[in-house]
Amino acid sequence: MFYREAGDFKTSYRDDGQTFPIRLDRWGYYAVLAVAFLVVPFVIDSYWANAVLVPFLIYAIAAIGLNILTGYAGQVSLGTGGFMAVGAYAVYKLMTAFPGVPIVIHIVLAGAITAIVGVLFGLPSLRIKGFYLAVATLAAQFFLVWLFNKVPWFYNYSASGQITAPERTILGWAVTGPATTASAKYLICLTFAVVLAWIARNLTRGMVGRKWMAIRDMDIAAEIIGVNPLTAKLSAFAVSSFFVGIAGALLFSVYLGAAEASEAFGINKSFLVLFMIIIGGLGSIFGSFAGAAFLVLLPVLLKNLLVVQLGWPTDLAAHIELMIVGALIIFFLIVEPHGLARLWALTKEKLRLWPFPH
Amino acid sequence: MFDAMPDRETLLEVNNIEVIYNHVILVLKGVSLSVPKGGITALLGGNGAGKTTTLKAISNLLHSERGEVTKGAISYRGEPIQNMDPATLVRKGVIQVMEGRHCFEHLTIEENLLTGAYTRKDGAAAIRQDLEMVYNYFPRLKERRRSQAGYTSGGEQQMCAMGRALMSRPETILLDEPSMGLAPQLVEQIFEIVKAVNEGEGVTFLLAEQNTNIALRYAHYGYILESGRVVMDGPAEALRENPDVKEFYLGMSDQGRKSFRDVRSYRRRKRWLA
Amino acid sequence: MEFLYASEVLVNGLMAGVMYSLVALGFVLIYKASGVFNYAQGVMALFAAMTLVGIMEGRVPFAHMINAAFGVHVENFGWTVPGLLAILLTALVMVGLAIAIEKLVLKHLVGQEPIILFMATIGLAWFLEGLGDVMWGADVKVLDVGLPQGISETVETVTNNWLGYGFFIDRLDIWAAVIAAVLVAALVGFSQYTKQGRAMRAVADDHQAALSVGISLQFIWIMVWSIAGFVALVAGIMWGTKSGVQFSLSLIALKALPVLMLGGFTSIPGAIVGGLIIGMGEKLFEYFVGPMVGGATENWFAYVLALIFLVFRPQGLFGERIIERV
Amino acid sequence: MQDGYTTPDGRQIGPVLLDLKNITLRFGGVEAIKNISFDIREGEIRAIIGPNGAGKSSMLNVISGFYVPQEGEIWFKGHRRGPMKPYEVARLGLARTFQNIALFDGMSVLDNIMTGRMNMMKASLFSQALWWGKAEREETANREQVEKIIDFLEIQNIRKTPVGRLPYGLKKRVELARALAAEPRILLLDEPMAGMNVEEKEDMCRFILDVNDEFGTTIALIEHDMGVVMDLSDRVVVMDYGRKIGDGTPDEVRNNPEVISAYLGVAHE
Amino acid sequence: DLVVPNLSYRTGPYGANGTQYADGFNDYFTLLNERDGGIGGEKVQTPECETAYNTEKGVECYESTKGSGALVYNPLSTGITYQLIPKVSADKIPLYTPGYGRTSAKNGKVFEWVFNAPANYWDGASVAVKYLLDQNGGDLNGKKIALVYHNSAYGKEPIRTLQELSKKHGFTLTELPIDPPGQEQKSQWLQIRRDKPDYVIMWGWGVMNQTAIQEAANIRFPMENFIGIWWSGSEVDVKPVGEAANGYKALTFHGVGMDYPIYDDMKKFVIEPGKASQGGPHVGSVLYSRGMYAAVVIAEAIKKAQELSGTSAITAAQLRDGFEALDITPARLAELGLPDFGPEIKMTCDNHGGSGMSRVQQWDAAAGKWNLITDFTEPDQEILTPLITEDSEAFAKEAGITPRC
Ligand SMILES: Nc1ncnc2c1ncn2[C@@H]1O[C@H](COP(=O)(O)OP(=O)(O)OP(=O)(O)O)[C@@H](O)[C@H]1O
Ligand SMILES: Nc1ncnc2c1ncn2[C@@H]1O[C@H](COP(=O)(O)OP(=O)(O)OP(=O)(O)O)[C@@H](O)[C@H]1O
Ligand SMILES: [Mg+2]
Ligand SMILES: [Mg+2]
Repeated sequence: MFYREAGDFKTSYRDDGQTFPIRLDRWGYYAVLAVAFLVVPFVIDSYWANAVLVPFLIYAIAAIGLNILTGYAGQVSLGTGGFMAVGAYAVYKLMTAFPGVPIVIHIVLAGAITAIVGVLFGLPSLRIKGFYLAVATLAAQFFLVWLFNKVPWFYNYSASGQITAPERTILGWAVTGPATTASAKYLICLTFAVVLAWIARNLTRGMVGRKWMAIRDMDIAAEIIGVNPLTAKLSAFAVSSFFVGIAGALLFSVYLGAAEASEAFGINKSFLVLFMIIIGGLGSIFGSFAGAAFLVLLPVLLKNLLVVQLGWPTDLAAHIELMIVGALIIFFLIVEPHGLARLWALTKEKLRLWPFPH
Repeated sequence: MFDAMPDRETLLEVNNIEVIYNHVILVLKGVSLSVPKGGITALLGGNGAGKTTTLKAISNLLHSERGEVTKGAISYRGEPIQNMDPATLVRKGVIQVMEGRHCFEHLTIEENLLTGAYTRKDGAAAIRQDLEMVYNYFPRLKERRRSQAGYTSGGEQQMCAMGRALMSRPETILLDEPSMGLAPQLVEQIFEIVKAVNEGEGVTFLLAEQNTNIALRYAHYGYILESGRVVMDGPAEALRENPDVKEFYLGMSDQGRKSFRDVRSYRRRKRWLA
Repeated sequence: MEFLYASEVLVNGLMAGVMYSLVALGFVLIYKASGVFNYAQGVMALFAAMTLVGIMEGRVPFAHMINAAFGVHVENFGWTVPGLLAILLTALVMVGLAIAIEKLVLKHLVGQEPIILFMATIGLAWFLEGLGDVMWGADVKVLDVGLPQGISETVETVTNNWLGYGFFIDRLDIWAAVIAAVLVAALVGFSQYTKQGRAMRAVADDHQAALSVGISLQFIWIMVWSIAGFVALVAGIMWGTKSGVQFSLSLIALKALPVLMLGGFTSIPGAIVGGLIIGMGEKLFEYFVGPMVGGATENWFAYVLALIFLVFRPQGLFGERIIERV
Repeated sequence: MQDGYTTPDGRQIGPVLLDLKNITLRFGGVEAIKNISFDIREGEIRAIIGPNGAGKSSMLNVISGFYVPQEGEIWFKGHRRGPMKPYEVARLGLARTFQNIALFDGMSVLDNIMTGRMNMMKASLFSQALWWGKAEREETANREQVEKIIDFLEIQNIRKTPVGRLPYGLKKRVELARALAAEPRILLLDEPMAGMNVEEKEDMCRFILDVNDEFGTTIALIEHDMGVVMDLSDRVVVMDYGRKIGDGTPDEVRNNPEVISAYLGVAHE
Repeated sequence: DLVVPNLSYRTGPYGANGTQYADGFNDYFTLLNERDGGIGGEKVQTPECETAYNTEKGVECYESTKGSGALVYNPLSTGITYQLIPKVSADKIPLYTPGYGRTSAKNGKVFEWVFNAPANYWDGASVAVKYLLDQNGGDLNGKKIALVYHNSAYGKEPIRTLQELSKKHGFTLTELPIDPPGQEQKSQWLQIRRDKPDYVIMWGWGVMNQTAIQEAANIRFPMENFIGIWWSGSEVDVKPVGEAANGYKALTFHGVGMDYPIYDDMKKFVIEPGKASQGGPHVGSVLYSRGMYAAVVIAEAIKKAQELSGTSAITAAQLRDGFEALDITPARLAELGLPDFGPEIKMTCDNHGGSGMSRVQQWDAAAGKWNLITDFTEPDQEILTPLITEDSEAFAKEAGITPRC
């Protein structure tokens, strides 16, 4: 019995409500954090930062955001790309309009602006449900992208409509712009990811989270026992969009450095983030990370395997990569429809019983 | 009035099966039972005892719930049926009426009934005739034949589910909690129909019931299931007289039926479950 | 005159709508039968069209892979197959695909939540996209099964005589309208009045219950996916003729979604009516309002239009009422 | 009767709490409830019985605001209740269980019951996000209340189990717990004992009686088990095809010929 | 070895176009390796990396290849170019974007590491208008021109220039955006049918080109009056339309077809030995030629850098010097086996964009080939220079760059 829950007693309800009620989990978590903050920044190079870790962290934030809306509150959204665009353009406008204000504040504000937009587009959810809602959120996706493309004010009237992030620093360290080091990029994303994950965890274990889940599991019953669907759904849209907006802001300012609405925040982005939460596990914050890691890493791994190791032509490799990713998605769904998070939980459940099968 | 019919041929045989859900939750821990042809066999037991699971194991509906039979054998007319898909089983004459009705919400009552005849190949006329038969048994359904099943009341849905099963001209019906949520008159009526169908059409029944009282009145033989094990079985007559069954399943004590108002002053505890 | 221009736009909008409907129909079928929102429908259309071209031109499937692996040079078998026969063969391939999908994917996902199935179809879309490219190459293919294209002179002359202004209508669009009408009539008849159609709707409502009455999910799904594959082939032919067979063909799914939403996911006639409304609405909006706001409004306007309808009828125009009871 | 009455076993029943006047409810062409009036008194156990499809559940849905009747008035504590959303009704102190269990399958038993207390928890989103101050205090305080209910209903051992996995009987119990957690003035129970065996029914009866007794909660219940209805309830309304065909004490109802023919079948014991 | 990564795309919505370009790019370096043993004795490697025209994959490709001593990048995507501009200036690697990317990168004072000779989008817009001026005896007053464009950063590039030009020459400009991918263009073409513009200019890519040409044919818009930018002028755009595309025109900044001496060597050293990229199905096509041309310019810049630095194993920084000293004269082109293939390219520290010359080609459907119908034409620098200065200075200010040279 490697993994023990027995003997880990709680003496107060407060302890019992902790994020990691089991001591073993808690220590594991602290260890991961310590490595992430204290070791990785010193060993990271720009490939790992730019191709793997920074996108992973940013997508994890977006995935948590979408998971709050879809996984916790049950409102399927395909508008994530559009909301990320709101975050990106908001941070761009703020950065260029108020160069003196710290970038972190801009990023948080960008999240807040996205939250407002999210609430607006969340209004139809009061009437429209299920896949109808999912498709309806595409209206947000297409409209927002169109808007950022069409109104020159958003891109400061630049000739091509591209936005480019100027250099901004935190405590003298560049975190946006060309001079940013790999570890600075990584650290700012990591900090946001950790803080936001913690906030998401708090929200989902408390009363708002319960209201969201109640709406998700059975909206009519929830309303009858006292959940106001208006505030529950809209708060989910607001919080979710806040997260997604921050992810969009980071994606543009820290990761890409330049962006164009229809290219960087197209419908594919919406699908990508949705994949992440489904592969990772709906209604699970750990799952959001797992899903993001899976979908960021998998193509990189496959590419390295097929092109670099096996030396296949890139086009063939790219087509086969599509096939493999598609097949793997299906495979994972068959093995465990509830995602990597559930797979992990089942493994723990088995470990607890180990070596006995039942 | 009924005897246990031990001399009848055994139609369905469940031999020491184990069922596991989700690879970890062990629900049935070795259940064996046999269902004689033309009889009504009752499967009794408390909540979560495993009645539904047993029925689903027989009709092979476990897969879609991520459950599987890991041990033991099930045979119908001596032929193993574990790996048969439900459709084949229906064609062989075994049909299940699921717990919680499961009508097709968006189909009308009549369409629901017609789907019951899906596996039949004996022509539209025969099917129409059976439709009339079902409407005879359940006149209420005839009134509501054009309504979408999703909008009918619980009792109507239960009738619809029963009727749908009858439409397949089955040999054996696995009936899961037919009385749940039905008005007393209807419960009585449904069991009368079970009896009528059993006697009139010779259909064999295996029914899972919570309402021990009525089940034992209509069944010939009974199995009592607790926590995934058969704890007692015997002819219905005998079970009804058994003091334990009387106390725990029929709610009677030596002084006859107790008032539910008095429950606060006593508490039953099952002996065999300690 | 302005009125005539506007009516021309309107008529062309209706025609464009029919083209969207052809894609939407496939979605509806599968949704009706399995409650699955088949995201792969667009890619299926692409795959079908690619296969059709491949067969017609006698291309060697997987040629690129074979060449890369064995260092040989195979491209063509050197024969060509006439259009009708090729369509038949492609339909068979689509049936094969349906069987494979059922055996390898759907069967293992019985009883899962809709969103999981939806995801699976996205995985399928990726897979098929890759497979299509590997099998037939990623180049732009010209598809010509003999459908006419270009302005219909008859319509132009007739309207010119009547109204003094010759309307533009694409002959391909006229064909699309006729084909769509036939398809819809056939599909409605099938799902409403046949035993298999009823079974298909039963499966959509409740997988378990359908199993319990002896409906073979396998069979129903293979049947429905085959029909949907055929509908995809039709859509692929129309769109492929219009703008070549290439990756972008799969993206027409995105144009079909607002149509679906407006018509109702479960209604076959809804797919047509939805298509007409969307096509007409987006074209008129682009024509009248587009120039004022900078144009390219069609994509989002289609969705917004559908959204407006949905607010009043959350299940779409013809969708089944969502049963809400406790 | 304006000020209540005393039951045979000596409980004091108070004034009218909820008064339904001439309720009519139609679905399209179907009249599910036809001009029905009855009242529920403070502290009373009121049963609603009737054949399937009589409109009992619909009546409960009208009371909890989910269905809006086309005609009729609802008076609560002497005030006429205007059109209200279901969640506003819940805030007045009505809690209920459902005929087809409506638990939140993806959540644990504990979380399900905690949702019952949502109207007592008012911490802001911000405070909840940081899990600090009011949010944390409230959570702990309410958790204690919920634990009392868990003890009361004897479901300690399944606290952390996701409800989806529970057997039917326990689900019903959890649903009751969720309703109780709201500390309602009126508790509406839709077939709380369907699908239970005798022992479980006895447990359920015990809970209902205890709630009624200890917290003075008014209870309205729909039930098909006549034994339970006759033993437990103070007054019974009988419905048939949307009409009211009887209203009175269990004894009165039991001997009402119309009720017998429409519902009971044979005179019950 | 010299490493010139090939960030290509052979999948996704523009895969059909990207494939041909990448083949041409690869084949020229293969030719150099096979025939000359590389450049200055150093073999050239072109590790390929699939971007699918997706910016994030582009970044990944950039990061994964830059460590291996990459000398220059040519991603064939305006979106990826914008991503890479800040990155290459931090990593000090040249970015070569012939005919695409950021127009104002022509200003080498601000964009130290970016080169876009021989021509950029604004040059293209100007040359197109110049051509129309020529057609109309130097007067476009009162004419109507419609711009049909890909609704993206790429498609929007020429708008400013065309607006300036319309002011100068007195034509009216209608802008008709088309959302990518662009298979549905009914309303735009009905609008054209109603407004009857004299000319239509197109800025398209991928399926949009071909659909537009088809729709133009459908409404019987005269093909001679329909001119595409160079990205709207390849075989894949016209062939699917068939006969009806006959007469369609497009800009180009290089020659097409296989009537150049270089193809003798190409056949001998690359195609016949089976070394052609993908087996050489696209040799000689427009996009193939363009990919090859990009490779030619890069190879010449490498050669120049080797000369300047006196070493054959040059660094990326030295290559930049090579670009800035590059001068591909007509004589040199002829020497390379590509007589009159492209305009003269002369770059300096402040001019990273060359002369901006391009020419017009016309599709002959019956013969199935493009014919060059004008000479290289100079764009209207009078209009363009201030625009470029303005845009690049705005960028310099935003990004805090102090202009050099
Ligand atoms: N899909 C499932 N996954 C996990 N556990 C399950 C599943 N279905 C049933 N169980 C468990 O199996 C046990 C037996 O359930 P079953 O439904 O067979 O009982 P039952 O005797 O029919 O009870 P009831 O009278 O309440 O219907 C229960 O403890 C239940 O929690
Ligand atoms: N939302 C609805 N739409 C249409 N008809 C409805 C709706 N809800 C209920 N009905 C109809 O109203 C009638 C009364 O239904 P209700 O559920 O209230 O019956 P009930 O008395 O609770 O029966 P049971 O004991 O079977 O639960 C039924 O005929 C039902 O079909
Ligand atoms: Mg059961
Ligand atoms: Mg009811």
